[in-house]
Amino acid sequence: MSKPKVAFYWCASCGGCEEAVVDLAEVVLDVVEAVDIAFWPVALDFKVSDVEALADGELAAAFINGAIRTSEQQEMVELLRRKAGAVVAFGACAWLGGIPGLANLSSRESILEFVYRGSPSVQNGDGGVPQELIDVPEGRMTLPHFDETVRTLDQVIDVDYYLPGCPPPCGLIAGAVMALVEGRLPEKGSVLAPDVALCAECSRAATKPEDLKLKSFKRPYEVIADPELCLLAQGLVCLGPATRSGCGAVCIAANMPCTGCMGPTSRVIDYGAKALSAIASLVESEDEDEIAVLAGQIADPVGTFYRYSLPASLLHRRVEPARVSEGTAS
Amino acid sequence: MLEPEGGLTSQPISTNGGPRIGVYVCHCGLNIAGKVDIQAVVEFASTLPNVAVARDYKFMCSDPGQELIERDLRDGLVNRVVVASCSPLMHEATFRKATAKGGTSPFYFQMASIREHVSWVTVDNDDATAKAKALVAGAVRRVALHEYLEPRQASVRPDVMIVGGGIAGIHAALTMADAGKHVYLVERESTIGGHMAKFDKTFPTLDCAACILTPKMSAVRAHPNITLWTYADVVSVEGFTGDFTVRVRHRPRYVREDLCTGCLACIDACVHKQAKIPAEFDEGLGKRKPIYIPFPQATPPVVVVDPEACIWFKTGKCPRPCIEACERDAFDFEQTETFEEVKVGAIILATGFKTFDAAKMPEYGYGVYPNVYTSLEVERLLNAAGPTSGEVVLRGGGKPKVVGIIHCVGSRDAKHNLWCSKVCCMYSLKLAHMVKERTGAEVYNFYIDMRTPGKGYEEFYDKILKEGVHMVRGRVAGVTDEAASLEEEGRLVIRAEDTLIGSVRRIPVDMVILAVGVEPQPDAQDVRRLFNISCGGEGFFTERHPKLAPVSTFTDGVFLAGACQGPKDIPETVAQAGAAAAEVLAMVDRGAVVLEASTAFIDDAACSGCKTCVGLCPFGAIGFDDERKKASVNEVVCKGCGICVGACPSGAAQQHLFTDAEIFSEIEGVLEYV
Amino acid sequence: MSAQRYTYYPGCSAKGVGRAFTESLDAVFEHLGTGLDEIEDWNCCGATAWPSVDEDQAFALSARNLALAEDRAPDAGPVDVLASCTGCYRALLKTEHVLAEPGPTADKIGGALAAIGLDYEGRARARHPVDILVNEIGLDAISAAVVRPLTGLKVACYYGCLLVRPFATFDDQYNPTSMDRLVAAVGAEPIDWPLKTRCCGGSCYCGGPVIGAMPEATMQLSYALLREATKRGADMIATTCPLCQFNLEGFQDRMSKRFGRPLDIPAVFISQLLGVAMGIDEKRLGIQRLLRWRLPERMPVAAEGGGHARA
Amino acid sequence: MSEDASKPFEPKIVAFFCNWCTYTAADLAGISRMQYAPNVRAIRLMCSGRVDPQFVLAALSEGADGVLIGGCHPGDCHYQEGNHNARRRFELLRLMLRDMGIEDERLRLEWISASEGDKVQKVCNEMTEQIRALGPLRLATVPRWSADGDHDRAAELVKQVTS
Repeated sequence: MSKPKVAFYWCASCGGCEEAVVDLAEVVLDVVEAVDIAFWPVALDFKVSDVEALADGELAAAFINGAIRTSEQQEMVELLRRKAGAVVAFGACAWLGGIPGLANLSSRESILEFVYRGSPSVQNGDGGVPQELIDVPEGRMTLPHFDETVRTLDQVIDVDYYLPGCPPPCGLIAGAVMALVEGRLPEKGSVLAPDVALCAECSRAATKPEDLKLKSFKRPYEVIADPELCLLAQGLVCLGPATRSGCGAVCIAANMPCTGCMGPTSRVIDYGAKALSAIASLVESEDEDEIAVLAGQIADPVGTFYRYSLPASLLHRRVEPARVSEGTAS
Repeated sequence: MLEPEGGLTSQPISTNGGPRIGVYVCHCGLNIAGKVDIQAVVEFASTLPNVAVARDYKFMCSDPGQELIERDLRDGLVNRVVVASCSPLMHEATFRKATAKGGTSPFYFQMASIREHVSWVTVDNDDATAKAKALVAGAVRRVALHEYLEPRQASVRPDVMIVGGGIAGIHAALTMADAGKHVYLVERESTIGGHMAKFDKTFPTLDCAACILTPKMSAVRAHPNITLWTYADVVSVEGFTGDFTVRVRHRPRYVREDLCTGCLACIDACVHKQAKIPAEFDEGLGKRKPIYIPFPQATPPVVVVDPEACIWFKTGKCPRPCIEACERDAFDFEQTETFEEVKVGAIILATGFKTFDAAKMPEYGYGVYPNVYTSLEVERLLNAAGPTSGEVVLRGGGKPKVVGIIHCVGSRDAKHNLWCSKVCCMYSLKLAHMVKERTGAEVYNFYIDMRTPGKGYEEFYDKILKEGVHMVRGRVAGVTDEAASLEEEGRLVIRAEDTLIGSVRRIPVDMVILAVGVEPQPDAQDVRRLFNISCGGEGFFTERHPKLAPVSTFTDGVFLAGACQGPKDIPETVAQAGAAAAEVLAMVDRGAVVLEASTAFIDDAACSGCKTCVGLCPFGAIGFDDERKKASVNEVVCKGCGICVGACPSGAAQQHLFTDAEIFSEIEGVLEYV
Repeated sequence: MSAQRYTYYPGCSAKGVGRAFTESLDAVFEHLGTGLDEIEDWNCCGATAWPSVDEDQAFALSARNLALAEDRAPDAGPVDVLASCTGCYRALLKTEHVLAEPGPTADKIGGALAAIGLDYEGRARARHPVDILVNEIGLDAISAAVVRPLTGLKVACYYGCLLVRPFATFDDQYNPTSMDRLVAAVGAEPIDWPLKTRCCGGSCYCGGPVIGAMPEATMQLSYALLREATKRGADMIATTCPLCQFNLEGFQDRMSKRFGRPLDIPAVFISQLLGVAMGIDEKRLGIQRLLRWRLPERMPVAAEGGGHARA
Repeated sequence: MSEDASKPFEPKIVAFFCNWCTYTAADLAGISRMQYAPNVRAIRLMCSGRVDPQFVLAALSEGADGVLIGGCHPGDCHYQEGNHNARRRFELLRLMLRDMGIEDERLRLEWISASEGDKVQKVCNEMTEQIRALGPLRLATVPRWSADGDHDRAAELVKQVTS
């Protein structure tokens, strides 16, 4: 019996997820032993045509990391969807939009403007911006379309499973792959991580007071955190209470607060809103003006609470001011 | 046009055979049907997911209306119910009962308020119909998710607390004590009796206030089922209906209540030979010593030492002949505040009222001209046990020959209090009669309207008219000592428009009586917070329903009696006190109360032990198990606010009847515009 | 002390028969380090008899004055328009209220203003100089400016019918005290009397000569005030309205005859009293225009000039 | 739920009213027959402290142009502190929404006591007019992929709860 075929692919991502696969170290050999890798652009020389040549559903699974921003990414994930029995959204970006999803705070135009013209480090003679189609003496050149909005993988294709994390912890990856190989899969749509928040596995949980109230919020660079005590109790915005466990609280072990890459539990539909609610509840004041001041100490609330999940949030992206012509109609 | 597509909750839901929802749209006569197109709402409802039956009826709250629901439930046509009618604050209990009678959980029910929130507040019929549909859609979507809940019960402690020892508190206390319940009656003054004890006569029968009140006061003191605490106040209230823990502070009177017999020998012995301190009970018209009893029939008849005035407390140097004089050795100058906690099943608030501060209307000269009095001062002047032994003697001496009584002082006045104080017309007539009787003076009453609804009241008015009391209909512009003629020289002049003869009159008088209105107690807001009830805009305590629950409050187990709820005369106050007592008796004798079902709960497996909820609970209902690292809600203590649920960062905390999913569904429903 | 200058609307009376009011206010405000700038091309305030003929026209007149005041201060933000005559003050306040309420009247008046190229934005608000003196410049600043305290002078402060009615913007409607506090601030003694806001009958004169429409009623009303002030030992009546001042001052001989009780009590503008206390030249205060002016013998003699009797 | 372009824009406002004060005040407005804009649809919660920021976002994402939260005045909360918690969340949520390009007027927190029926009327009218002036809230449409176009996470949550 032939080994199941799997594919790895990356979209709008940093490459960290690919590293995570490599980081499986010895386990990766077991994986390679167990499966046939049919497509893995970052490591193996396959072509798109190799994928196209596969029969529909021939891949046992496609592990796709990164968010979706371009037409090329969309085409590729649609192709992989057709070829794969199961699609696993691999990592925070594919599941929730991730860090690239924060681009949803800016418009497509302003991004192009800054990257190709405005950024202080750019030297771009005539201020040209990449074109999807351009005729040059050598012939016609094309680039993928750059979408208005960053989307999560499941906003583009049907997704069977999600592996959370930035990047997903090795243990979870190995567990997922082995489960796949051994055919003991959970219900479709499952997130392949414990469905309980991080405090459950945080070694500092016991040091959090039951009636914690904060008079100020601090950022990590502002304090030297006590390595034993709950970071929230030290005024640092640690999102562990809102974030799935399964990572082993490694950031907290390094004395850095959880920023939420493992995403929400299954009972939460908007990660940022819930995290915001929990943090706001800690504010120690009943005075309306003071509450506003304390709330204002949390720098960049969207970036803080939706660091990994803006495209998956209920609002998806920043609302652009209506153009005048639009504003009057409807 | 960008619009979110798809619904938050549009997947069909399957529980116990799938929800089959019955929607019942009420006409409420024309209250709803006059504005909302009932047929359109019914047709719309029948298109909503999971709706098995949609009906309308003239009055859903009537017996036949409720039977519609019960029958459909019993016939198995439906297993969940939505009634679109009035506010849930009005009839939720009614329809929950009907649902339960249909043989299922009363909580498989949701109400859409299409009267208070739609037909009564919307101008346009189409808008009203659209809004009604939206609210129905919200209710239908959410009721599909309702879970099976059993009504919870808690037992009721048999003891009762009454706060305030005026006639309302006294009557309620005696009623309940006679029924065998133990009553704690807490009064902050040193005696019970309240305002009524200050009056000489009561209208319209002119029977002596003391004659009818003091026997009841004595009965309170003597009753084995009543614990009377005077000079005491409530400092905290915890718990919930059926099981309140009330903390009471006893202020020191420096005399042991259990020893003092009320012989008053100490008062005679006091080094203060003359009574010099304005007596509060006499509205400052009489004087008292640093050791005093407010009035002879004070109950309990125990003297009080005023540390502000007592030389011992001020200087530490006094031979204290009072101690000497006391045969019972009742003095204890070392007394301090003490606190006591009692557990009771129900509380009646009978905290009464205060009168309007006449100095707020400088045009009437109170506090400027000595011969301008408030009605309460005149009550004391007229009282046989008062500072003048019932003689109407002016502050400057002498009896008045002409007296003017100004009605509505601080009442029916946009600058002060908008409401009618209800009792002033009648007591002004009573004062007119009594002043005339005692002094033979000419009496003028200046009124806006005469309000005499009540048994024997109009007849009393008629009698006073026949006695020759002058009635001038018009608002008084001012009271001045500016004399325009020889006749006015040295007297007070009341300037008023006489609207019946159409001219401005100047009437010189020797005495002005201001019929001050009835106001909430100055600390009504504090008391309200203490007992977790609400006040209306004017500051009186709010009853649960102005018609159907006039002595209940929005806080179960806390009831109202007397003028703390609004201006009332004595008969009404006593009737209301009886009603409050009856409500409490019903509750205590039933022995159990149904508790609100909407408590919070924590999904144990989902709880990460982050403790976010623990400190947020205002009632300490959330416990944390350090071993298991899990939080859990004590559902008996939980009051169902849902603060913890809103904060729980991982969605492990939820609230019965207000789960996230139910609310998301309702949001989606109300946005289903048509 | 305020460095700001104020926009001033005098109105016909405080420029005509009661010009001493404007003169003395001008002098006192200058002395306090501020000043009054008269609105150019102002017109009748529309009080007096006009409203009973056509109320909307009367509002339009006031509205034009308010709009002109706003034009003087093109920057956004409120513009205080000081109106000394209480008749004008009330007319302007009433117009403000009418224009603040959206409706046909406001539209009509807005249209009328637009026709002459003006616009009322709602920034101009009528204030009375007494309000400014007490609540902006402040009693401390006024006390500090006194060089000749009016010690021993008993003053009956007469607020008249309109200063706090129907709009009580800065003082109690039934028992106003601003003027009392002002005269106390310059060392005089305000007497307590009950007729602070009783009608002087001034309106009965309006639109006619002295023996106006209702001479009998007017005489009775004014007489009551003069009699009561005299009875209570006042040396002087202080007023804030040209009509009141004129009424109370002008007919004392006639009233003495009519009511058989001799009357002789000066009725002055409160600003004149303040000015005297500040040592401002009597001419600048328009003292010479008064029919009666007399400081009581018991008062300490002024350092320079200042004869005691001049009536 | 698409809008008819020929119709003038009518704001949709979802309100979360606490049972004890603001919902009662809305009842009082009804009893007093105070007419106000029909655009506000009230959802009754026991306490403003129950308002989860997710509710606000869900309402906006489901098509509301604004969200109103009504609770008891400070110090008057039936549950002592719920309204303070509402305030805390509201302040932070407002800052977050501001960064998301959503105007302050679209989220409003008002303390309305049981006796302030007139305030319900005033606030509902005011907010309707303010949002009418702002125009509709234009959120990005990014539905989750689904075969039937009708599938998302909240639906799943609901399913999970009821299964």
